Amino acid sequence: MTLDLLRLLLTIALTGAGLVFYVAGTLGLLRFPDTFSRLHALTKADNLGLGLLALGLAFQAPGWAEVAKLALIWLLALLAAGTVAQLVARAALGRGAR
Amino acid sequence: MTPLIALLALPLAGALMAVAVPHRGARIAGVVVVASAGALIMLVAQWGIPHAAPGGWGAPLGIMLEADGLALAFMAMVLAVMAGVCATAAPMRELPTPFWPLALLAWAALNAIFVSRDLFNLYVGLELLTLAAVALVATGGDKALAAALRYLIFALTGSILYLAGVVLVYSAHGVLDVSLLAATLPAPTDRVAMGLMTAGLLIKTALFPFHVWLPPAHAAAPAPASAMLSALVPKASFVILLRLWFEAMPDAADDRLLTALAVLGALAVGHGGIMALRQTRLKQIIAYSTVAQIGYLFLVFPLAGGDGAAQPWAAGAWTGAVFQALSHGLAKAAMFLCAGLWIIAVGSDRLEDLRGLARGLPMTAMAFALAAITLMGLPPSGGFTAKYLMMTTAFASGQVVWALVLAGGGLLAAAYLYRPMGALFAREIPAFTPVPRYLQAVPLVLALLAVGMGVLSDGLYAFLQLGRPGTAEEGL
Amino acid sequence: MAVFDLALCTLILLAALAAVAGPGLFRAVVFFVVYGVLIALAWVRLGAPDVALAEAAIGAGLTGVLLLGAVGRLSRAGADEPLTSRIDWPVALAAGLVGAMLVWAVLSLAPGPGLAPAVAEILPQTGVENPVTAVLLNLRAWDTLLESVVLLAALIGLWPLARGGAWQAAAGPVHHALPDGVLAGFGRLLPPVALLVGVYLVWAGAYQPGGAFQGGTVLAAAGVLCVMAGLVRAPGMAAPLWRLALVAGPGLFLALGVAGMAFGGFLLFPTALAKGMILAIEMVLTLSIAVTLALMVLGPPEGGGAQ
Amino acid sequence: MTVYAVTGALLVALGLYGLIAARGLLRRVVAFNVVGSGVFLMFGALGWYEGHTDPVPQALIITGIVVALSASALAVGLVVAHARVSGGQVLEDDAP
Repeated sequence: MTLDLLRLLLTIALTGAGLVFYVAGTLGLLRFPDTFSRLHALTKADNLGLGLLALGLAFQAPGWAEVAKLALIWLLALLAAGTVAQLVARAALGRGAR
Repeated sequence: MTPLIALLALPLAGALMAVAVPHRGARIAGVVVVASAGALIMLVAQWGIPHAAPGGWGAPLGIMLEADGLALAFMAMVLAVMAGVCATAAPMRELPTPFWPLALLAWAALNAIFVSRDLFNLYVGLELLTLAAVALVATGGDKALAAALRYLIFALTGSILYLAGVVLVYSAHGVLDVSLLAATLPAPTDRVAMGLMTAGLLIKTALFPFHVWLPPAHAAAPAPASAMLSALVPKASFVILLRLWFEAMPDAADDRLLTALAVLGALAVGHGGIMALRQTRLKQIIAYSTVAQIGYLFLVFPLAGGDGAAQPWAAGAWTGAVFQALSHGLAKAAMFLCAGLWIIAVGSDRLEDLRGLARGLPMTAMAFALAAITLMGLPPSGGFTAKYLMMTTAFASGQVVWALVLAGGGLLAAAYLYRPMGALFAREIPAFTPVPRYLQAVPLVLALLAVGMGVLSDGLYAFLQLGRPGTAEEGL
Repeated sequence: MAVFDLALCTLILLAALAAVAGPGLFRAVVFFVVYGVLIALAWVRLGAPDVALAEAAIGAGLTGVLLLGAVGRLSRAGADEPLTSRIDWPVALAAGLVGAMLVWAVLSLAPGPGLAPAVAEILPQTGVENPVTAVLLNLRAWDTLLESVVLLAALIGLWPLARGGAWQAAAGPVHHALPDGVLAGFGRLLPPVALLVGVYLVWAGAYQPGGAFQGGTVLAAAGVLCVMAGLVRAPGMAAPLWRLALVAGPGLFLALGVAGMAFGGFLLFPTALAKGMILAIEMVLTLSIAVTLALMVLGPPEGGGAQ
Repeated sequence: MTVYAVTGALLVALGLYGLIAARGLLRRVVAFNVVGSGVFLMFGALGWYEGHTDPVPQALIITGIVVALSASALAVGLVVAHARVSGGQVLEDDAP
C-alpha cells in the first residue's frame, strides 16, 4: 500500500516536473527572437520534459517490457528531435538567417 | 470458381498483372474480356439470381453479393463497352501505359458495385471507380489536368456525403445490407441519411446542377477513356440510387422529394441539350449529350417510386429507366470511339474538319447515325423502348408532364445531333489518314447492340425482372 | 473526465479551423498535423486504439508528409495560394445546414452495442483474437481487398503525371543529402528500428492493436527516409522487382481468396487454417503497402536519377 | 461520448465549407481530410457503448482512413502537376 502510494507520488512529481519543462520550452518557442534560440529552447526543454514524463510513467508500468518500451520511445524522440533540429538549423543558415 | 466470382476477380487480376507486366497491358485486357464473356454467358444461361457471401459469413457480419437481372444487365453492358474500348485502344501508341491497369481497375470497381448489397462496400467500390476514372482523365496529358482536378473535387465531395449517410444508417439500424435494411423499422434519422447519400450520389452521377465537372473531364480524356467515363462511370452511382430508393428504404420516399429529383432531371435534359447545340467540337457535343441523357434516368423516381411503386405500371417505368441507362451506355461508347477514330483520321474533332468524312470512313458514320437514333429515342432502338416504357407509365399514372420532357428531349437530341451528322454527310471529299476496317467495325458493333436492345426488348425485359423489387410485373 | 473530453474537442475544432481557414498554407498544414494527433487522442479516449494508430500513422503522419511536400513543391513552382478575404455565405449556409442536420441526427440516435456482441461470439472461428483485425481480414475481407487495390489505383494514377511521361523513372525529385550529414546518420540508425516496429505492429495486430496498414506505414516512413538521406536510390518502375512488390500483397490476397473456394466460398478461411492464411496475407500485404506508400510520398518521377 | 459525435458533425460542416469555398487547391485537400475525419469521428463515437467501440465501425474507419489517404495522394499529385503547368493553384472558372 505504501509502496503504491510512493509510486503514485513519484509519478505525479515527475510528470508534473516534465510538464513544467514543456511549458518553458513552449514559452521559449513563442518568445525567443530567432530560429536558433527557439530551437535551443524547444529541443532542450522538450527532450528533458519527455524524459521526465516517461520516467514518471515508468513507475506505473505493470512490467519491465513496458518500461523498456517507454525508454525506447524516449530514445527515438531524442534522436528525431536532434536530427530535425540540425536540419532546421541548416535550412535556416542556408536561407541567411542569423 | 463460380462465374459470379470470376466476373469480380478477372478484371482485378488483370489489373495487377498489367502493373507487373506493363507492356502486355492490351493483351491482358483482351484475355479478361474473353474470359469475362464466358463467365457472363454461364450466368445468364442460369436465368436466376446467383449470390455469394465472401468469407461465408453473410449479412450482417459479412458482405453479400448478388447478381440480379439489373446487375447482370449492367455487367453485360460494361463488358461490351470494355471490349470495344480495348479493341480501339490497343493500337493507339500515344496512350500512356498506365491506361491499361487503370481501365481494368475501373472495370473491376463497376462489377463490384453492381453486385454489392452492402452500403459500405459500395463506398469502397465507388472510391476505386472514382480514383481510376480521375486518373484516366489525367492520361489526357497537361491539358486535362484542370478537368481531372475539378472532377476529383466534385467526386470526393460526393463520396464523403454518401459516407456520412452510411454512418447514420449503421448507427440507427446496426446493419449495412440492402435487403436487411428493407426489413428494419424506419428510424427518424433515415431521412437525413437518405438525403446525404442521395446528394452525394447525384454529384457523382453528374445530375444538373452538379454536372459542371462532366463535360470538361469527358472531353479532355483520350477517346477510349472518354467512352468509359461517359458510358459507364455515371451508371454506377445511378444503380446505387436505384438500390437505395427502390430496395433499401422505399418507405423513405416522399412524393415531393421524388418530384424534385425528376425536376432536376428535366432541367438536365433541357440544359444539356441546349449546351450541346452551342458546342463546336464533337467530343464536347457528346459530353453535353451525356448530361442531357442522364436527366431522363431521374424521371424514374416519381414514375415508379413512392406511392406509385405498388401500381402495375411501376415495373414499366423502372425497366424503362434501366433500358435508357443501358442503351445510352452502348450508344455513347460508340460515339466517343467514333470521335477517337476521326481524330486519328483528320487530327481534330472540330465539326468543320469532319465535313464529308462519311465517304472516307463509312462504317463509323453508320455507327454514329445508329447511335444517334438510340439517343433520339427513335424506333426500333433501345432508346425507343426506354422512352416508350416511361411514357406509357407517365400517361397511365397521369403524370403527363414527364412525357413532355421525354418528347422534348428527343427533339433537342435530334437538333444537336443533326449538326455533326450534317457535317459528316456533307458533299465534300476530305483529306484523311486511313483507319483499319476492323477498328471502324468496333463502334458499329456497339451501336448495333444499342439498336438491337430495342429489337430484342422482350427477352431483356423479362430478364431485368429477375430480382426486381416491387410487386407487379407487367409485360410490354 | 468530461472536462478533458470537452477540452480535447475544443482543441480539435480550433486546430481544424486553423487548418481549413487560417492564414498561410504552411501554417494550415502544420495545424492539420496537430489536428490529426489530437484526433488520434480522441480515438484513444473512445477505446479504439487500432483507429488511433491508423489515424496517427496515416491520417496525421503520411497525409501530413504528403501535404508538406506539396507545399514545398508548390512554392518552388511559384504557385502561391490565392488570398481569400471574405466568407462565401451561400456555401457557409449550405455547410451549416448539413452540420445542423448531422448534429440533430447524432443527438437523436440512441447508443447501442451494434454488432459488437455478434463479432465477439464468432471471434474464435476467425483465427485472430483482435476483433478489429477479424472484421478487416476475415468478416469483411472483400472490403479490405478492394481497399488495398484503391491504394494501388491512387499510385498508378500518379504515373501519368510523371514529368515527360517517363513514369518508369525513379520516383520523386532528386534528393541531395550530405553523405556524412546528420540525416544520413539518422537514416542508417532508424531503418533497423523501423523494421522491428513495423513487423511487430503486423504481428501484434492478430491479438492487440496494430495491423498491415499501420505496420506498412512505419516501413514506408523508414524507406522514404533512406531515400531522402541519399542512402538508397529512389525505386523506379522500370525494375520488375519493384512492380512485383506493388502487386504481391493484393495478388496473394486475391489468390488465397479464390483458393478459399476449395473450402466452400470466396475469401473463406477455414478456422483451422485462418490464422496462418491471414498472417501470410498480412505480411505480404504489409510489404506492398509499404512500397506503395513510399512511392506515393516520393511522388511521380520528376526526371532525376532516371535509370 | 456524444460530445465527440457532435464534434465530428461540426468538423464535417467546417470541412465542407473549406472543400467547396476555398480557392487554393491544396487547402481544399486539407479540408477534404477534415470532413473525412469528422465523419469517422461521428461513426466511432456513435458506436461507443459502455466503454468500448463497436469493432465493425472501427474496421470500416481504418478502411476509410486508407481510402482518404489514397484520394489525397492522387489529389496532391494532380495539384502539383497542375501548378507546374499553369503556374498557379486555382482552377479557372471555365465551366459555363
